[in-house]
Amino acid sequence: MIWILDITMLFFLVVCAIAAISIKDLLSAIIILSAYSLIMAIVWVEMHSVDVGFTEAAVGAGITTVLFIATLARTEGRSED
Amino acid sequence: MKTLALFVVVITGAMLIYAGQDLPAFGDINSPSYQAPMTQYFIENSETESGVTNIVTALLASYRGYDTLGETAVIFTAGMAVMLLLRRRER
Amino acid sequence: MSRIQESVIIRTVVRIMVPFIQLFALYVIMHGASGPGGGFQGGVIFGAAIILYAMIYGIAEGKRKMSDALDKILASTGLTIFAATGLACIVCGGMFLQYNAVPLLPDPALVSKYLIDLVEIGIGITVLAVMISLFFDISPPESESEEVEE
Amino acid sequence: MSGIIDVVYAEYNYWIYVTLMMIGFYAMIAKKNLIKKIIGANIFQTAIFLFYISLADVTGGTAPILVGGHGGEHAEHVEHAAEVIYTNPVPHCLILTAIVVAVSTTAVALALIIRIYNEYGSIEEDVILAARRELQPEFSEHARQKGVAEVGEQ
Amino acid sequence: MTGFELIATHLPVLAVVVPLIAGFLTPIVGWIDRRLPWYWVMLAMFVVLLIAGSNLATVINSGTIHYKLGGWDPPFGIEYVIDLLNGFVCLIIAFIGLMVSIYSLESVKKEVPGKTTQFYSVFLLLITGLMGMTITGDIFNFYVFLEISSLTAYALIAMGDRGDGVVASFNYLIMGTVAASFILLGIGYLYAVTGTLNMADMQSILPSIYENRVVLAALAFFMVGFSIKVGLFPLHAWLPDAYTHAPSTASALIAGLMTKVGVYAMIRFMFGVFTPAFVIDVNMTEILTWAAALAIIVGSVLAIAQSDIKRMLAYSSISQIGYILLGVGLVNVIGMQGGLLHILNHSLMKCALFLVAGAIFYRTGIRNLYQFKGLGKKMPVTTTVFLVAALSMIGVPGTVGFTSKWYLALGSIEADQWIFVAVILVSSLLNIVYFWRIFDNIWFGHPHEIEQIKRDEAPLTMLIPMVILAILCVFFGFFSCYPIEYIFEPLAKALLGLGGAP
Repeated sequence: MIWILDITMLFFLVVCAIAAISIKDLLSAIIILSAYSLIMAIVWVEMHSVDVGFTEAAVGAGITTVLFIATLARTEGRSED
Repeated sequence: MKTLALFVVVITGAMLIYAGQDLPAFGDINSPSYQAPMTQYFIENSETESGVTNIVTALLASYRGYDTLGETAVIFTAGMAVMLLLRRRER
Repeated sequence: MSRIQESVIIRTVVRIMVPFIQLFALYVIMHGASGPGGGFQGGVIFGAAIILYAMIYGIAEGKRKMSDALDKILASTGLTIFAATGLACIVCGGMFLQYNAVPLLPDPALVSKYLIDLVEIGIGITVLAVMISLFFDISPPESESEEVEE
Repeated sequence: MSGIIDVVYAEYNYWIYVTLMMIGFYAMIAKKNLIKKIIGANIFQTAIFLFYISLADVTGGTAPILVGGHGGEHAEHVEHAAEVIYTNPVPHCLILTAIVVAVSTTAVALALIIRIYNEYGSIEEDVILAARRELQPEFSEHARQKGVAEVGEQ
Repeated sequence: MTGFELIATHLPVLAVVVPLIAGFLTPIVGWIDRRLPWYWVMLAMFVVLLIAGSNLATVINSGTIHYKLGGWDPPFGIEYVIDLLNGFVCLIIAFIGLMVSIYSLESVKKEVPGKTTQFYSVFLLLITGLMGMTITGDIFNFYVFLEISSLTAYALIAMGDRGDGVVASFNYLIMGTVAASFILLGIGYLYAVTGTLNMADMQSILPSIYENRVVLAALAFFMVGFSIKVGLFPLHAWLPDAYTHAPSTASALIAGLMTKVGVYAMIRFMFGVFTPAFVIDVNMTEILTWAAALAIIVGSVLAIAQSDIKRMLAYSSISQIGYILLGVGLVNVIGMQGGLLHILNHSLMKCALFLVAGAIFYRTGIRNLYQFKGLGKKMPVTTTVFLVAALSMIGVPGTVGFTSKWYLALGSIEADQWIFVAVILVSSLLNIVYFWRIFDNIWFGHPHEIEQIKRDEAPLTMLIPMVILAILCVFFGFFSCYPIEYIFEPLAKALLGLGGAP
């Protein structure tokens, strides 16, 4: 475990999480959520959990994002808060 | 609403941190979950018993295969639920 | 039909990529026993290949490749494979999902290995079918006639 | 030095999980936008998964995939297993299942959001509430008063 | 080994696998013929009922059943454990499921037109989830099935009244996700300090580390999570809307079963994962009883204020859940018996009441209870069922409701908590108040609202299950000694650790 890398990653996770819930443009929020999932996947692989990291990269950063964006296309793209 | 939410969140967070002091340290090889008979058994026997080198796969499909059946059922349920919600009606 | 969907480069690249992604997905499913991967991840990747195709060539074209009826049948089939494996173990005198009770090969560990592969394939089929159906259901309908009523 | 880092590091990790969980939890409760709520739910669940995965990690461990070829000569591999430290595979297995559950919940939630938008033309909670109030102009209240009036007549 | 013996050994797992397989084969069955799914569901539910009955009989005759899934020994693999508690809850699930599935034919055709196949598929998956939650002896497996039942419930609720149903379902989804996440976090905490996932194993390890704060936090997370799931008073916000706006079939199923299984899970976690001594020691039971008492009063008072019959029943559900948890929280044998008997009582009568509400809605399109005038002449059988079930809820002697409230009151007296006796009495009076309004309208009101009064009874498929449920309410009122003797008394003693194998 490379602790400097790990600490940086975890810090980025918090930044991404705060950004994802506070940005008003929903498309950006979803892309940030996707980045959050990807960083999470990297953190997990770094914690020697390759299977879970793989799954999160495929599901959290892939399918979930696609579904979110498809939903946005059918609803509206801006949020009041 | 926002203040209430903040209040609930702070209380929950405080509880988590209060409880977290007693959790085993990060990466500790002597933690109860690692030293438990279950973990050791899986690491030692999974290959001889299920013929698979990836312990996680052995766990997922064999030892806890029933969980995985449930998981697949969850996926199927989600598919059915979304179909029920968004498909047009059959005529 | 957006500009991206009309781009020849993207259409060609996607057409070339999709089989490779599917091949990779099959590799991931079958490789789950000895490395990272497994039915779920492979199924998602396989589904993603078809989703990519449908995104570029349009939902209607995607549905030509993967019709609703086929989707439903595949989703049920995958789970049936899984549950049938479990029930087969019962018939052979073991507990539910006790793979090594099936007297297929002399070495119970090897039977277990092959049945785990079979189960992973079952999971993969269900997951890919459901992922595609989720995308088709959630993505915006292309024509007014397909709009959800209610 | 490394001892201090370990202590700080362990605490730091835990604080981060709690922070992430609480960010997600807060978004689920306080945000008015329905998609934001689901984003919050995703963050909350992923943070819990992170907690599980970090439980599994062992200093100096390696991924729980047995070292050395594939099946056949089992005895040899058991020996291998004794030398190498593997991380705990159990939480990995649990979280694989939980991730699937999380994506299923998200899909159902998004389908519900689409239906809500089709009905009310908005994905903001307060707009929907206002629209619901307008659609049912105190139907039940009115009917009850009417009913009470009739009981009074008898 | 003959085929019959072979099946008999595997009954515990078949109770879950049969509805699961039936559930995912339903799309194919419906693809063959649009009308088949109803018969298919009935067949599946009938088989499940037989399995559940046979399981309970085995437990009563020869003790707890252990079933090792995959043949792995308990802490390593997943284990199914059927004792009196979950054997009995399973039987209720299977029975109510069968009744609702019989009832569903006409109602689903009208309320969910054109989607019956998917509806029945989801219906069976809901039964699977509830069954799996109940039978399992493994806490993570519990979580997986909890999610199956939650997802199906969201889908079923959303099929109800156009916009309202969807919004109610979304609110439930948010609360349910919070609850499930809390439960997952609690499971993680317990796993971190014990290294096992098996309930029995965990119960044997936990006493040595009770001073660990992690254990206390895990208990708190479980209790909050389950309180949301069962709709205990301060956390009930999702419940009234969800019950009101769901299709009547789904309301009956969810009101009759979901919360009961939640209560079961609460009991199981309090007494089957943690120990009674610990739960009492950290005052969790006392908090529970006071919350339950509050729920009883507030639920009853709010029910009076409602004019929509389904919403009224939903609020009364909140108060009835309070009764069950009051009995459980008293932690004495009599109170516990009362609480457990009330699970039976509440599933029977609340299911019957929601079925009646659905039948009335099906025939007249009315849900406002001030417009029910003259209904007694129009739908005599349906309204009689309503009368019986309502009397059982009030607790009139001769119905099962009386017995359970009697035990609850005795339990409160034994615990020296006279205030709870008062709570039970006051709540019963409030029950009379809100049901009296409906009786008054149905039998004594002038039929302005329902124009031409002629007998227009609900279809036979709707009547049969309602009548059976009403008969059972009375039957158990007179013969409650048998279930008490064979199930509830040994069960209550075993749960509280007062001798006798569980």
